Amino acid sequence: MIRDERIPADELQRIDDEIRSNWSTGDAVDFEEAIDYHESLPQRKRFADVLESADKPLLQPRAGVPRLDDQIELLEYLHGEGKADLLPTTIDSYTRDNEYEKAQEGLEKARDTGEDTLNGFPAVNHGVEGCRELIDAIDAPIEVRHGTPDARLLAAITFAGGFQSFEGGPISYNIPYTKRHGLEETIEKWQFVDRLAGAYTERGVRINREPFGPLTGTLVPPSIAIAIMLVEGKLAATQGVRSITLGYGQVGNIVQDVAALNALKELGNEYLPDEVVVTTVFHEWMGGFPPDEARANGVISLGGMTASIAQPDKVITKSPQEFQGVPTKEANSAGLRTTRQVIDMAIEQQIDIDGIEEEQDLIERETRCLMDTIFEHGDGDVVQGTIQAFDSGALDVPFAPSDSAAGAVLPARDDDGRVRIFEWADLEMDDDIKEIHKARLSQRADTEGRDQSFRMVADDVDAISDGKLIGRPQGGA
Amino acid sequence: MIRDERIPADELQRIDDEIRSNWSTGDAVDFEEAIDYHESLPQRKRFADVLESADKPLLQPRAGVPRLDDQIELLEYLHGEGKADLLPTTIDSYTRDNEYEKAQEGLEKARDTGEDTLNGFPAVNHGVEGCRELIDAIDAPIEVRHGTPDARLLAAITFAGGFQSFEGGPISYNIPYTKRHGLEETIEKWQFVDRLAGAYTERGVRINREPFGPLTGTLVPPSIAIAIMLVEGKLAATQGVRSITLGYGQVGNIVQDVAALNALKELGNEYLPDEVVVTTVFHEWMGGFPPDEARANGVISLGGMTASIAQPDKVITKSPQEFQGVPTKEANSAGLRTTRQVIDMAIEQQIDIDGIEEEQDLIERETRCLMDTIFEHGDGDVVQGTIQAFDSGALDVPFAPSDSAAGAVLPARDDDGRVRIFEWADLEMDDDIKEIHKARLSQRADTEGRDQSFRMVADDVDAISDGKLIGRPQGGA
Amino acid sequence: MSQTVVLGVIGSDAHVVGITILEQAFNAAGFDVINLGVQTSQEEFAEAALEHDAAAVLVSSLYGHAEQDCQGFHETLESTGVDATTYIGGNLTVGQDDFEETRATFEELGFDRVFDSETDTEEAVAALTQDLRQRTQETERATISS
Amino acid sequence: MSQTVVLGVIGSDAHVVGITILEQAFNAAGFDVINLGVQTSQEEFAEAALEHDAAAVLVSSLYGHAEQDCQGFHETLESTGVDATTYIGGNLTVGQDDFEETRATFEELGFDRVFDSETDTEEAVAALTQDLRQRTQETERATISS
Repeated sequence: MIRDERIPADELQRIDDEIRSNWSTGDAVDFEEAIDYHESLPQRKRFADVLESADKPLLQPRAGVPRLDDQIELLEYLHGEGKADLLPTTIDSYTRDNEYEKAQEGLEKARDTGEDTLNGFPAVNHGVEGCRELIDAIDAPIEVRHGTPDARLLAAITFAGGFQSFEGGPISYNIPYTKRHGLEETIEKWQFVDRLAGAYTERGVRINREPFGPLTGTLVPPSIAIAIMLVEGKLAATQGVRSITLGYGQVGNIVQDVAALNALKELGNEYLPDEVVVTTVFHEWMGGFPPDEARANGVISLGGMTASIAQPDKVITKSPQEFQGVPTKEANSAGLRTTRQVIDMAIEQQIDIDGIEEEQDLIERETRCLMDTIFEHGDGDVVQGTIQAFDSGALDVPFAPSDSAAGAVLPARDDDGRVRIFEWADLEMDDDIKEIHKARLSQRADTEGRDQSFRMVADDVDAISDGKLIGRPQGGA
Repeated sequence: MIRDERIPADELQRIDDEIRSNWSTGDAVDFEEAIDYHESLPQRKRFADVLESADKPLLQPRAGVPRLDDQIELLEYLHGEGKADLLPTTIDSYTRDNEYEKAQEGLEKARDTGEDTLNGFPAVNHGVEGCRELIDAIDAPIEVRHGTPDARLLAAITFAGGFQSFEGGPISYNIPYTKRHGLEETIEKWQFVDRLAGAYTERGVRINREPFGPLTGTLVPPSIAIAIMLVEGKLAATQGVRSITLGYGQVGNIVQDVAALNALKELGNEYLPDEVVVTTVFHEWMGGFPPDEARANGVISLGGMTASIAQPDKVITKSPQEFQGVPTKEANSAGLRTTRQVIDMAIEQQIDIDGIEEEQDLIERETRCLMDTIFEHGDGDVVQGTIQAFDSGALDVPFAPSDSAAGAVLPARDDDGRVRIFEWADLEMDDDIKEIHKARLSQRADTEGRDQSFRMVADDVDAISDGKLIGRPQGGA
Repeated sequence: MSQTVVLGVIGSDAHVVGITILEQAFNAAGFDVINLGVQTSQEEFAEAALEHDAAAVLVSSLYGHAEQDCQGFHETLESTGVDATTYIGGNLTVGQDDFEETRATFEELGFDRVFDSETDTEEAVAALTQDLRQRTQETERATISS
Repeated sequence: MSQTVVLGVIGSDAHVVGITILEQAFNAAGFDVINLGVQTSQEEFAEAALEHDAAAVLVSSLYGHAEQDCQGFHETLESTGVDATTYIGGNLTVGQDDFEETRATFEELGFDRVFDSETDTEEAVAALTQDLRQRTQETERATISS
């Protein structure tokens, strides 16, 4: 039975050998040689150090194209013109599905035709050498961002290739991304990824790990997101990871977002072992964007404003072209600079908003309920607890496509635009907290003169792309 | 000696006859017939009614082109695509200088070549009939915006032409705009404009008047701006104006901007007669913009955020192309929609920031000092008081080009980014208030490790266009 | 006649929000809803429709590859023995194509109605209510006249 | 030699911020500053420079019409009997022209130095300090060698 225990050295070695044989580029991975390479990197390319020593929020976009030279050019542009502090390399969908053969075909077609036949950078196919060319070319730290349930080979190659930060986790890259991967399966695979990061860490190369906070990106109640961050942070810490960036996706209500980021930081430090350096990342709005760049800039700016108050360690920016999919590099840079301008204008201002502490207290109480039920489900083991709690529905994520989560809990905004829970299903929560949510949603129903129903949920899902925060009835209050 | 007294009916008639003979289109003005025209306008084109009955901030851009058909097309675009609630017609520079002959040449050239040879709409040359074609074509209220020291003929023609709102005033369209026009001269001329608006008002056509709040647009301390708004509001009220919109230009510190808008509303209602309906307008940042549309969108969004908290009755929007001068209609619309998105997402949120009341109290105390000195300078007469107070320097505006103001007072931001007064010169102010400013600026000097000096002023003037709120030393804190 | 509706996202698409809302809407309107979730194959649709004697099969697709995923969909239903009203909705093609073209393409494939992603759930519920009523009437007429 | 500097905005330009800051900067650097303000004519510059025996005349222009406003400026100074170092700075042309072209244009007109609107006041002060020192030295050398 899988438990929250460190993978033994021999087992690590066995799995490493096995997964490296999955694709030809796996052969080139040599741990000792990789340590040497990492040690040769200058301070300014060391992800954990740069992130942890920053005195204001660092900005990072999303970006990935199939060809190495194009990826270098893209990242140079985002660094130079967009003034990104931290850079990403977003991996293509085939690699996320471990379909390296198809990724190879796409990469070769991209090389032949010059067209982007893949929606990201196939790092496994580029191999250790290709990754290092990228690391060498770019004068800033770079993170691997993907969405891969089984990211073991990707981790082995990109770590050896010089990347020092790796997004994802067994829940956050499973529940929102795929239907049929079991949680037990993804936990086992991510234990290896974390153990590998831990092995580098023990040799002085601190690989930063970043659980994916926004989850389904759709009105996720903060406490659910935070609980999952704490679980993934604990799992990573068990495997020896010492630099962990917990994530949170903007819901659009400033008080709730600031409170959530505060709670994330607070609980992260409380629940994770002392030897872990906990940082936080704030994702600008991950839900639907307005089909209009001007309005999208408003959404992005609200994110910048929130970041200037909460001051997370990192902000993942959006672009004004979010609605239409992958942005041009110019639009990607524009999103960075709009965010930067708002943060730089607002961050030196003392902006203390009433009610943040109260909301933070509520979020922390909710998160503790969820963490308690996880520990109880697993008799103290967080791995078993997570699996069982998802199984019973005591832990759940709204709008989860995965068969591993009930996906029965439904959120809706209250009259102030804060995300509350409308349908609890089997989610574990103290009754007095449920009463608070109910009262807040009831207040909204009164304002709108309608009953609480799934229509609020539906209206809220589309509200920001329609230009509002709260999905009020048409022609209503 | 000019005083704050209502222009008698016969004098109004005499001046009206005189100024209407200044240009051929003056003949077509017929007051009684104009009243009929205004009465024929539907509710949705009545500026004062639309503005005063709104339940959230209305948005209005700036826009003016020489040809009538182009102006109609432009305003239709801003109304349709930009979703502007209120529309502007910005007047060209020749008309502002009463050079109707030159404006005529420009207009004819524009008609011949299709090029915009004037920087605005020459309403005097278009005459009553041209104005009415515009009013008839556009399905929203339209305001005349200009910058004209002697706007008497412009008012006579545009009022008769169906416009129901008129920006400007004897101080706000003098001190920031021209060098040599005396205050006595502009006050006399604006008494006519206000009296004419008052005459319409008495017949049930409430012409809205809007003193220009941003003044020099460059770090104007809120109390100075508010005092001048109160003076101009009082002068207009004396002449019979009953719908007055007091203005304020964003300084970029949210607490100070919200406090200033609150104070403006509060003091407006206190200082102006009960029969006047006082509304407020917030101008998005009027200082230098970043030479980058993405960053400019950040500046605009901060304005939208501030407006969503302070909830003024109207917001004058900026465009992302502000840096390069007159924006395209698309950019103008984009500024409107970005502002709208931010306001609509934030306005339903309860955002109570600490310190707003304290700052508002300070602004109100400062404003009362200035109003007291104005009344004292004029032995109770606000016209004489204003002239003498500017003369003595007891009332002053920073960066004023006019010979009528000392322009000796200099502002600088404090450590929180609020605009304080660094050089008082002869500005009248209680010593304890001066001490507060001094202490706040001293705190900034400490943070930056440098002395208080004009360099802070210079650095602050450029700060927002350089991407920050406060002009800190390069490489400094 | 059965008022059971089978819902799902076809192909390898993982967009779950739309069908979650649809499930709630059809539930609220009194239908029995079988929600197959995301990444549902043609066979899974057909089997579920057969098993539950579904009156309608509602296919959602938001990732732009619907045309490819739906090739042979109606043949699969038929060969499984399913005769249900079929709808499809979502972002059915990549890019900003003309929706009337898209509608024609999917009607050609056999769908009774085609919706874009801006469609309100109410509209889909109303359409299905009407279509099923009409179908019932037609069936009744057919029965009478036969 | 006099260290008086005459400052002003030429033509019908009403941009006052730049010269207000310049006035403060030159004052702080120990110069005597005569600030003529905005909308200053060529003749007003010349008369003030003559009256105060100015070592330098600093012209500011931010509305793009500087070339037109400065035609004959140096002839005006000369005919008034002014022999001063002359600088011009600001947004001198409309649009995003090449600044080196702009510089050449205004040097052609007779200005000793030409600055764009991004120039720090410190730079202008430093330049003038250096130019005046050099000029003093040249004058002294000229006196000695004559």
